Amino acid sequence: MRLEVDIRKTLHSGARRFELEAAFSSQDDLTVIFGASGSGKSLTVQAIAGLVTPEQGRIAVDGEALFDARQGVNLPARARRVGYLFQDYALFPHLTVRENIGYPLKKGWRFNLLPEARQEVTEIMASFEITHLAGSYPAELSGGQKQRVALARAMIKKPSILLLDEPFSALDSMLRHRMRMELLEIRQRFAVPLVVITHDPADVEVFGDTLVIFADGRVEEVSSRAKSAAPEVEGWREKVCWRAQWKKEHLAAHRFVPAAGI
Amino acid sequence: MRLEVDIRKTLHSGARRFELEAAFSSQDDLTVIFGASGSGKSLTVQAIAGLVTPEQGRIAVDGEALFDARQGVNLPARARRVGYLFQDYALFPHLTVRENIGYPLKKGWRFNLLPEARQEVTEIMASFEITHLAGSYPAELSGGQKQRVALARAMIKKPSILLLDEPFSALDSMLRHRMRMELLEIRQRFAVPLVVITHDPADVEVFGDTLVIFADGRVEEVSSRAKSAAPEVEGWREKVCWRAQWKKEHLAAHRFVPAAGI
Amino acid sequence: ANPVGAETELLVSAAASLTESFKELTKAYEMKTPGVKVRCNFGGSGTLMQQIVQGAPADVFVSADKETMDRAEKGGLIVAGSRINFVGNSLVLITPVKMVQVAGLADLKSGQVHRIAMGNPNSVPAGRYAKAALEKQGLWQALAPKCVMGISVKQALEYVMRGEVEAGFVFGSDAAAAKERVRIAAEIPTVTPIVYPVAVVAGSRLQAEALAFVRFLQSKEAQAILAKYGFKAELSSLPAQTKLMPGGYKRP
Amino acid sequence: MPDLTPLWLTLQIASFATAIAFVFGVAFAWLTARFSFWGRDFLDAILTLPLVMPPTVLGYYLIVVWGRNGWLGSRLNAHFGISLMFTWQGAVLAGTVVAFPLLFKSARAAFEGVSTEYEQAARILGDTELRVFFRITLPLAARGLLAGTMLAFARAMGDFGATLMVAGNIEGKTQTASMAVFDAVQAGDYTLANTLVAIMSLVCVAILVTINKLASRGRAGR
Amino acid sequence: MPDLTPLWLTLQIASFATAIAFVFGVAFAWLTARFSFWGRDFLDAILTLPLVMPPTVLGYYLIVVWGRNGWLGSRLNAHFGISLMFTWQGAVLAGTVVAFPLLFKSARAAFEGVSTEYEQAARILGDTELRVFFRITLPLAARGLLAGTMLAFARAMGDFGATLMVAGNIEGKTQTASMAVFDAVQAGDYTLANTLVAIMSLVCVAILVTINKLASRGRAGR
Ligand SMILES: Nc1ncnc2c1ncn2[C@@H]1O[C@H](COP(=O)(O)OP(=O)(O)OP(=O)(O)O)[C@@H](O)[C@H]1O
Ligand SMILES: Nc1ncnc2c1ncn2[C@@H]1O[C@H](COP(=O)(O)OP(=O)(O)OP(=O)(O)O)[C@@H](O)[C@H]1O
Ligand SMILES: [Mg+2]
Ligand SMILES: [Mg+2]
Repeated sequence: MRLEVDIRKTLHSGARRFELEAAFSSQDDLTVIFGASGSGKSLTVQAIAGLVTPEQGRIAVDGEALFDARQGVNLPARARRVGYLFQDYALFPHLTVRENIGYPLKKGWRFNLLPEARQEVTEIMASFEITHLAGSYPAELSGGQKQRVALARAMIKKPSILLLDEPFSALDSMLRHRMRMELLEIRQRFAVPLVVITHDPADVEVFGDTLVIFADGRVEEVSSRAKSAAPEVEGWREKVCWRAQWKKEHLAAHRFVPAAGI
Repeated sequence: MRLEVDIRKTLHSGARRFELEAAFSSQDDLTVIFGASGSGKSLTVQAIAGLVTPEQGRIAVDGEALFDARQGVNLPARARRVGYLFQDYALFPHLTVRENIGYPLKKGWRFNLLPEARQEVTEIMASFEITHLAGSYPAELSGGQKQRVALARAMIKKPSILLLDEPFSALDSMLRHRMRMELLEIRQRFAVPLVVITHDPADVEVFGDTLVIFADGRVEEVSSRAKSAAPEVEGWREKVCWRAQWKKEHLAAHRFVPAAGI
Repeated sequence: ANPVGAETELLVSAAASLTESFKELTKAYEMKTPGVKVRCNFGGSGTLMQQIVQGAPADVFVSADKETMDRAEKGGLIVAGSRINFVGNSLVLITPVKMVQVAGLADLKSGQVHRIAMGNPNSVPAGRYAKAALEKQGLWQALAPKCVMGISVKQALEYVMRGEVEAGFVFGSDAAAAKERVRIAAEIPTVTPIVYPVAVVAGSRLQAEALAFVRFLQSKEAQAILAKYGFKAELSSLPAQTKLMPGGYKRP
Repeated sequence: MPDLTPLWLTLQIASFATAIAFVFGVAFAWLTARFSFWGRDFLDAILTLPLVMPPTVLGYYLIVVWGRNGWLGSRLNAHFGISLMFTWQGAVLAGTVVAFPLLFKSARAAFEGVSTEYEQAARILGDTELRVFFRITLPLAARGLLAGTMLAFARAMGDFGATLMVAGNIEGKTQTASMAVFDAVQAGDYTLANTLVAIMSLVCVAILVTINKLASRGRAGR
Repeated sequence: MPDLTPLWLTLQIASFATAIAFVFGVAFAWLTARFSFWGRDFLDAILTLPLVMPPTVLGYYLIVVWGRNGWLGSRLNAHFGISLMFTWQGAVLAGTVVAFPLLFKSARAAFEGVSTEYEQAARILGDTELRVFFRITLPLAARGLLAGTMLAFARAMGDFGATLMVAGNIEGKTQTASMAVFDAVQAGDYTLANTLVAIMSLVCVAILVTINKLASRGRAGR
């Protein structure tokens, strides 16, 4: 997959202004977006999903534009065939867990799911360990349970690209590990490229073939596993200290080497 | 502080039933609750805060009962003087960040905050790095920003006990670290005991003078830093494998030694 | 003109004050003329007239006052020559049973009378007659501030019955219907006689049947029934010849 | 036991009127709630106006427009040979107009209360706008819609002035319960009036309670 | 230019009536929305009943209760020497009764739409129930309350039957705009009727639009 993002958007809230100016591209099927709180990660991914319309720029997957301000292209969200895990889940409160997960599989106006769709729902519930929750409503779930239901719902339709906003933040480490493996397997089975926003170094480890680092509404840098041969740029660590510190602890010993930045 | 919890509650949701049977006590000012997703951590803390009424049992802080089914004691939430960070923040959507944080400080029916309260709000916003968000509404915040605002709101009134449900899950590691330090400092300055629910080993490290481990609605075990002299119980690791695994990675080398369980 | 067995349905739009008497009248008429069913549409005269203007499928129009019928005639809504006055009424001053101090119009100026109920002169015939009568006696200016204007004459009656006002103007027929609960203080002479005109509606397809009903209203039997309900005899005769030109109403 | 035909008729008329008002009310509510356009507040106020008019006056304007010689009514009559005057369809029309603002306003508030996030989620999951509306917006607004529908039904049932003007007060044909009560009060027959009012209230309470019960069963678990 | 006293009077009466209906409607709505008790649905339906009654009939019952010789009215008269009949206070009473169900139902739906989580949060932050209500529940239900208030205001303005019955139709004292319009229509003075209706509609639209504007400014940012 080739994901190209180059967008600008300004948000106003009272006197405050947030300017998003995100430009990066990724050749890999596993992309991790990483960065400080409030740096524009969720916004960028929402723009890819079609929930937020940028003012300028272009978003393309495999060369096909989902959004292009100059050419006037702006595919509606339903036509983009992306899966998206909302940071706050957005489970439908009036539907049970089973209905929530089966939602994208409902064809036409029929009331019930087709048997094969039912089967799929049952399977994904089993692999996410939420089978026993099938009949519960979102308000009756714990934080981690909600997150798993949302994850299942985002993935069940085999989207052409899967965008996950902090997919494991509410899970315990054991479950986190298992879900990661589950996700990787699904990714491989259906060849779905993943874009994961995370604060967890272990996610970077697993999903970060390409690592995009955000700061203050801009892409500070893009590193790629493939570029590991490139020389390390000095002085960079001090510049973005929080990231440096984190890197020191978790990444330095690994394969990541920062690219020249953007 | 001495926190005693011994409660029972059954929740129904369709055909599913969840039985909470939590009993533990903690002598320390730092208590960490830890356990699998859906094991009843949030419910227990909600019971301490007075949001959920158990069917049986007793909750006491420093020997004073907040809830006692047998004696018919059930203090209303506002009388318990606890601070509580909701797992999903529960920021008031009609108030700005400043108004949300200042909310608990509003006395009587006056419209504006007293100058000293204003000052407090300003200070806590600064230390949580959300000063620039003062005029924004919750819907205009990122996930991590919401979490910090909720944290500030829970802490500003110097409660007699502070209950935090995954307080740093939406924060990046740098900020997480800084908030932890901030919290510890506040705790020491005002001598507020903390009860923290977390999935993050680092939190256990910092806050876990007493570690309470939940599984399936029950307290599986309580370990205390003070008991570190006690001999390690064999066979226990295999029994609760996920915890074992996690422990192996993060705790074994440290001061924790499992107590005999409850 | 009708096939045997099929019922002809005649629709009579009648002023609300005729409600009880017409329920009995139509029953009597149906007994007399098999094959004809009479349905009544009761409402204020003004309402009925507006409905007819907008093409309501009424066959007979019975108004409670001359003015409304005049307007209908001017607008060509009724069959010329089918109009008669079939009954009359009296205007009475009534008071609650215990209120014996009021015996005539002159007493209304007394301080004991705070409120006087009547129909709204702008839209209710009984109110119009009362206002004219008071004007003629030179009392209107003095009494107007005390007047409570009802949406219908029945409302004025209601106020008196419940003792909310000290006096009221209603028709004799209204007072007769409530004779246990109100006291008739005086009959008031009106400037113009109170008459109920009736006519066949121009748009009706059943003009012959409608005219037959109008004729029935003149009959002894009908007059007896009306008298029973407190109406006053006041009959004008139908022209010998009435030219009927049935209109194009289709029955709903 | 008084004649119950008027009551039965009232229920039919009110049901039809509520159903029609529901469709239009919901449609306009959705438009004004989800789209921001010039003159939106103005449109909102205009659509509330039928409530401000005294029903009789409303009825007068209704027959001016829909009467056989009316602006639209004359065309209806010329092309299809039908007239709404003095028919129960006319009563339904009057009831609809009278009930509309209640449904519209309640529905608009209900739609505005539905978080757009859920609709966004449904779009991403592949729903067209129509499906989003029927599968997400409508069910999530159910509570407010229900309240509006109950108000509208009650109002349509109780309407008197507008219905009388359009449909007439013809016993056994267009006389609704309200008119029967009104007639009884006018005739000074208070026993009959009280009985009718009691029956009408009972039936109405029974219906409202039933709707409430059914609806809250459908909402179980939330 | 027709006499505008009735319009002015109508606005005053409708404002008072809406204010009173607001207080009671919100109180009952809160009770039924937040507490579950035996007969709640029944109470809900009963409180909706004034809407089902034809206004004139409602007016009749109001007189029976509040009239000078009425059940409550006689006591009022005996103890305080006041009577509501034929006063503008009486008109306010009628308007209140007529507007109440609209406010009650809308407010109940609005309160039920407010997530209890926010109320819980406020309680933990130290609020008494009263403060929770005024600082959290009420503002979060604002949209539905606003819709209900606008409906109630419009209804109180347009009421005719009930008001007329209680307040009489005393020119310059209790004659409201609705009555003036009704008179004009009944008298066949359509020019006057149209003028009055146009003025009334304009004023009403202006008020509704203004309320909407003010309210949405207060809601900015949400
Ligand atoms: N509707 C809005 N109006 C104004 N500003 C907004 C709005 N929504 C988001 N923002 C601002 O945009 C910035 C980026 O938000 P975003 O949600 O993308 O952050 P993020 O990188 O996902 O952070 P986090 O890790 O905390 O979730 C934040 O500073 C936020 O306050
Ligand atoms: N209203 C409810 N009705 C029925 N079951 C409920 C309800 N609320 C919570 N539960 C169940 O109670 C259990 C415990 O929930 P709780 O929120 O305490 O979990 P938790 O330990 O906090 O998990 P997490 O780490 O995922 O937040 C879960 O299995 C949940 O499904
Ligand atoms: Mg985010
Ligand atoms: Mg939890």
